[in-house]
Amino acid sequence: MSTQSLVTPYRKLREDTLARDRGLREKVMSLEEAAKLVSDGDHVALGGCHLSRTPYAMIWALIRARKQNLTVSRSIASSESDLLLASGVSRHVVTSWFSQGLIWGVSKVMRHYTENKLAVFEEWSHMSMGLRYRAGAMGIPFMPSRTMLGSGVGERLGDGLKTMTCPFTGEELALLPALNPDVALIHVQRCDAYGNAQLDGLQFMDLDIAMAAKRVILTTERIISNEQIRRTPDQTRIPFFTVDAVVEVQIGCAPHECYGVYEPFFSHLDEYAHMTTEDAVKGAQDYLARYYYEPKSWADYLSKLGMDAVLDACRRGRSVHND
Amino acid sequence: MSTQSLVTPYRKLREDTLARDRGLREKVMSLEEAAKLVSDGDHVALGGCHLSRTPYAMIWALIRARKQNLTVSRSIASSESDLLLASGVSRHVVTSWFSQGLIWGVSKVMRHYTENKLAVFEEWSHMSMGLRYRAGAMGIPFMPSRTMLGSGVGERLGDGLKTMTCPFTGEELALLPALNPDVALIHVQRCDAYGNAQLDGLQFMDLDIAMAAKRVILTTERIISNEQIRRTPDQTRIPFFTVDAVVEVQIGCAPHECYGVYEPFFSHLDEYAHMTTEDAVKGAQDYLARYYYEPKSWADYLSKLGMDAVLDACRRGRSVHND
Amino acid sequence: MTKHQSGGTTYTASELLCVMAARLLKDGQTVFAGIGVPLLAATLAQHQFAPHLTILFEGGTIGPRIVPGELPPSTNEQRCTRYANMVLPITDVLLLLQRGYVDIGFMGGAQIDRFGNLNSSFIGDADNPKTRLPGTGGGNDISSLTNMIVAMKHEKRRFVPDVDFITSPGWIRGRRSRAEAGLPEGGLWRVVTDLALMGFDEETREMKVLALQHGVTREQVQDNTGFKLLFDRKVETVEPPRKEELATLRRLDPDRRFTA
Amino acid sequence: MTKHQSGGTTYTASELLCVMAARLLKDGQTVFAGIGVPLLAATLAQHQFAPHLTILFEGGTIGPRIVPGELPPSTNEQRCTRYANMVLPITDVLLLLQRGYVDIGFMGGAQIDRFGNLNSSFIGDADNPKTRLPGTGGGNDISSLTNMIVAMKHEKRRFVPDVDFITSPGWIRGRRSRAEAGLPEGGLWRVVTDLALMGFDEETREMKVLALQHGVTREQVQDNTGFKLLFDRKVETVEPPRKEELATLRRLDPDRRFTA
Repeated sequence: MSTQSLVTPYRKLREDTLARDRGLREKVMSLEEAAKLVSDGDHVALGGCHLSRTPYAMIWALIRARKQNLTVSRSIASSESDLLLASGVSRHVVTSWFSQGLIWGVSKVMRHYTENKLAVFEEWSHMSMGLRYRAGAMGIPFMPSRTMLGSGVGERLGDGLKTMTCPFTGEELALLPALNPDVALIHVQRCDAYGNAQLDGLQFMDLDIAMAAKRVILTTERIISNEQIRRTPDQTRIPFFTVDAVVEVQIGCAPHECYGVYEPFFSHLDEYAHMTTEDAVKGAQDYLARYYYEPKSWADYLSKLGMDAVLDACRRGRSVHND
Repeated sequence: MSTQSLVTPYRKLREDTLARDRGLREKVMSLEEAAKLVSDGDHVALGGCHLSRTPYAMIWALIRARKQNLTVSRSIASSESDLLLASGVSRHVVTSWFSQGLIWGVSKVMRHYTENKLAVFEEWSHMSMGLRYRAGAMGIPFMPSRTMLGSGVGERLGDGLKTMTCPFTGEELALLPALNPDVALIHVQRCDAYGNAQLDGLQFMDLDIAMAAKRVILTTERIISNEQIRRTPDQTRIPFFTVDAVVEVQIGCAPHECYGVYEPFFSHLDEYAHMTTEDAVKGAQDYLARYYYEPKSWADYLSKLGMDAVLDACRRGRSVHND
Repeated sequence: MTKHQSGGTTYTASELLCVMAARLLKDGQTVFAGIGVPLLAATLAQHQFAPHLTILFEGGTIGPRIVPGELPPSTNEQRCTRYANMVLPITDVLLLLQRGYVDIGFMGGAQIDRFGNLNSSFIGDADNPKTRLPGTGGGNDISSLTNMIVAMKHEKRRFVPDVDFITSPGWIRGRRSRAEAGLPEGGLWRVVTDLALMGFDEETREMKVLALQHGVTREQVQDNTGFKLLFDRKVETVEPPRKEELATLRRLDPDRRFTA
Repeated sequence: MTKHQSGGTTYTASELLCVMAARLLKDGQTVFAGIGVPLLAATLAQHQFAPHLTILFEGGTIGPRIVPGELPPSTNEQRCTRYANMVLPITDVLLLLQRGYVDIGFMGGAQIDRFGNLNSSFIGDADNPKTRLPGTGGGNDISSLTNMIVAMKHEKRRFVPDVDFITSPGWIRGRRSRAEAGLPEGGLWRVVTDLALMGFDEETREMKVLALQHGVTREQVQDNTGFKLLFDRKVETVEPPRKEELATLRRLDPDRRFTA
């Protein structure tokens, strides 16, 4: 692994940030418009984790827009990263764990692309992923930590991981390079037109990712008024000036879950697993054709998942509030 | 400044933490009982900032218990630290700013004790205070940062501040030593009997302080049930296992403010400033006698502040909710 | 699916693992639990004898209550947060391990070696793997920072002299090599399998059998292990799963999602 | 209290500072403001011409609205959070400066030198000070990390050749010394006083007068400064405070808490 441009130099980071329009302004747009904010070759960080708050609608839009050569990072990668590989949008996934989910066995799509060297699965420990985003969010070039030492995971990163002796204690430390993604895709329960976002429940690494990234695209179950945000400012988790696009898209994580709104679409995920078990490539292509390239709109995509499935996922999702 | 034991060695930190009873257990006690958890010579971190959420009731109890030789740290120190010096409880305040407040001019008590070398005011930048607590909270021995370089503030810390060249970018960085206080005193709006605390509004450095400290004493406006906490776990800011004592004490920050409950007692703070203007030492002693040593209880102390003052502060305090 | 039996009670290997692992926990402890057997075992302990045991999940949950029949698909979904004391970001829940608030890390394992190193990354050579496995997740962090229990099936292909790849470090190359690698705290404490309960020699850090599952012999354990095991001076046989333990487990996982 | 006057309008030095400083801000900017004149000036700019200017406060507030007549006693109390877009921990709001989200840091000053270094720690020798001042607060962080405006009274004892102690670094010893000290970004951009508006020479980083307040001469400015000032090739005289500006200010601070 090359350290070349692994960490954005501070002057570059500051210049990039200064160049952004950080004023309080409306930035509501469509999925298709937001997709234009992602350039081929970008490092795209995905919010959420595993089956939770995956920014699926935006990923769907990027795949439909035929983006190329994206590097994708996430705390834990699931079927969305399978599809980013299978669609040719990405050939490089940076994460701590990559498979659809324990209950479906090891992802055949991930295995096909990585074992045949068609794609890179760059593995960091889970905390290291989080600390890399956090260092990026804080504007420091690395974060000291105490894991990955003595392991193959650390060793395999080569110069991507440095070590040092603490000048205060003499202890051996790992130094994790800051990660400032070009773009972050984050799905939230609600935000205003400026991008002030309030997230319920599990936050994952989203706050750090938003602060670290050079551009942020928010998809949201609902756009609320700025006055509503200002009533409970201590509930805002992502400030507007980090955000470049706001897209309102209901059930925007389907077939994954959005805390308090819907649980995962388990039957659909079973279907995906089943389709990709025999022939991972053909299965994934068939899946993409049916659910990604054919639908006219996100609503059309949801209708292919089925009204029963949507209602069931939503009924289960609300259980955290009223059980 | 000596680096000796500036940073707690990792093995010691782990041993100390392991030795704590971290199980889910009730820990409700009185101010007097909680004061026994503070030993002479301890480093005591104070939650809140300036006139906000100052753990005044607990400080009041420590002064009444005639503690000695405490080192006190806080993001911004105000009249509470004046009184810790004047009472003889502390001779060492670690903070970024120390005075009663801009509107009262420079604190005469702080000036008397520091200019006459009766006490040390150890000055760090505000962000550095926060990052020192944060490093302590994260279990790392230092945090890299980009301030205090080229300044007298940094220079005066001697070996307390180290610098290094970043192995990823070649940039010059300051390394801030982790701060793991012996005890943290934190006042919250509500918590349960186990110490799960929910804080409204400004959080200051309290979350990091709680996580960094070796013991935590929470004072709270109100103890609520654990079931109530479990209804909105995403509102919990301090987890029970960091907490060693829970003391219910209403208006527990008086004469300072508690977000959403009461604003500062401005007239009383004017009185304190007035008492300490002419003769800082005698003024502070008179103040301590009247408000610290004479009252029989916290309610008695509040009654000396006056019912009118309490009602007025509470009326103003609630304005964030209903204006 | 192997069926085990004792005194008229039938149970699966996974159920056996859950019960035995649960018994290793103590009331008042803080346990960082992975999905599957660890989650079930920790919950079983809470229901049986450790009401004040606190479970942490990697997704960012402190002290939830698992709702019987609504087991989460991983430790990162909303089902993990039911009746929790606190929900916090992933990085911060993992940092609790580094800060030292956690007593026990508790994971499953795919491949383990004589020094307790775990592999969940590559079968075969990492550059040309036979199988790319899902990777570390929080495994490397948990095993680097705290005392670990691993629960896994006892098979020769899983118990190898040296793992193909150290995903989650145990005692590395034994003796003081773990501390020398920069990991002064934690280490692999117990390995629970369907055949035995194992620890590690205090000096050499080699795997050592401490107790045998009911009806299992030393030879069986050794025959299913790819390296030479140490045996404690006093190897006991553990009590088989009790009816109440199995009943609780089956109430928690009625669909046998993790105990089949 | 000095009274200033222009065309029948009377105003205080603090009011003059607020008005002049406000005019330096631009709509859409993010301004990290201290208590007193900075807070008032930023709010004045919002009311006059910069409705989308975002104010940050050190206590942990993003984009509040200041309620006229309810000015906070510092930037750390609940009055700072009224109608805010977000409230966050102190360390995190200060880290926004380090990450680069802030356009302008805006503070008052007790003592300044020709290179724009500020002292709010010690008058006299730091080891045996004549006066121990309250210290840096966020001043050192703000001045180390972003472009700064300082608003202060213009007095000879405050404008000294070299500050007794560098609490908040400006251009340190001039030329490239700031970057060489490890501060590649930011620096002191403007000093606003009741006599003049000053910047710093691009090469030497010495203080340079850019404009004079209404009715003030070059000699007056130099006479009230403890070191030799540079003067820009084109020194202008700024327009005195307009009635609307003063009226807005007085509505914001009717008790003249910060504008007396």
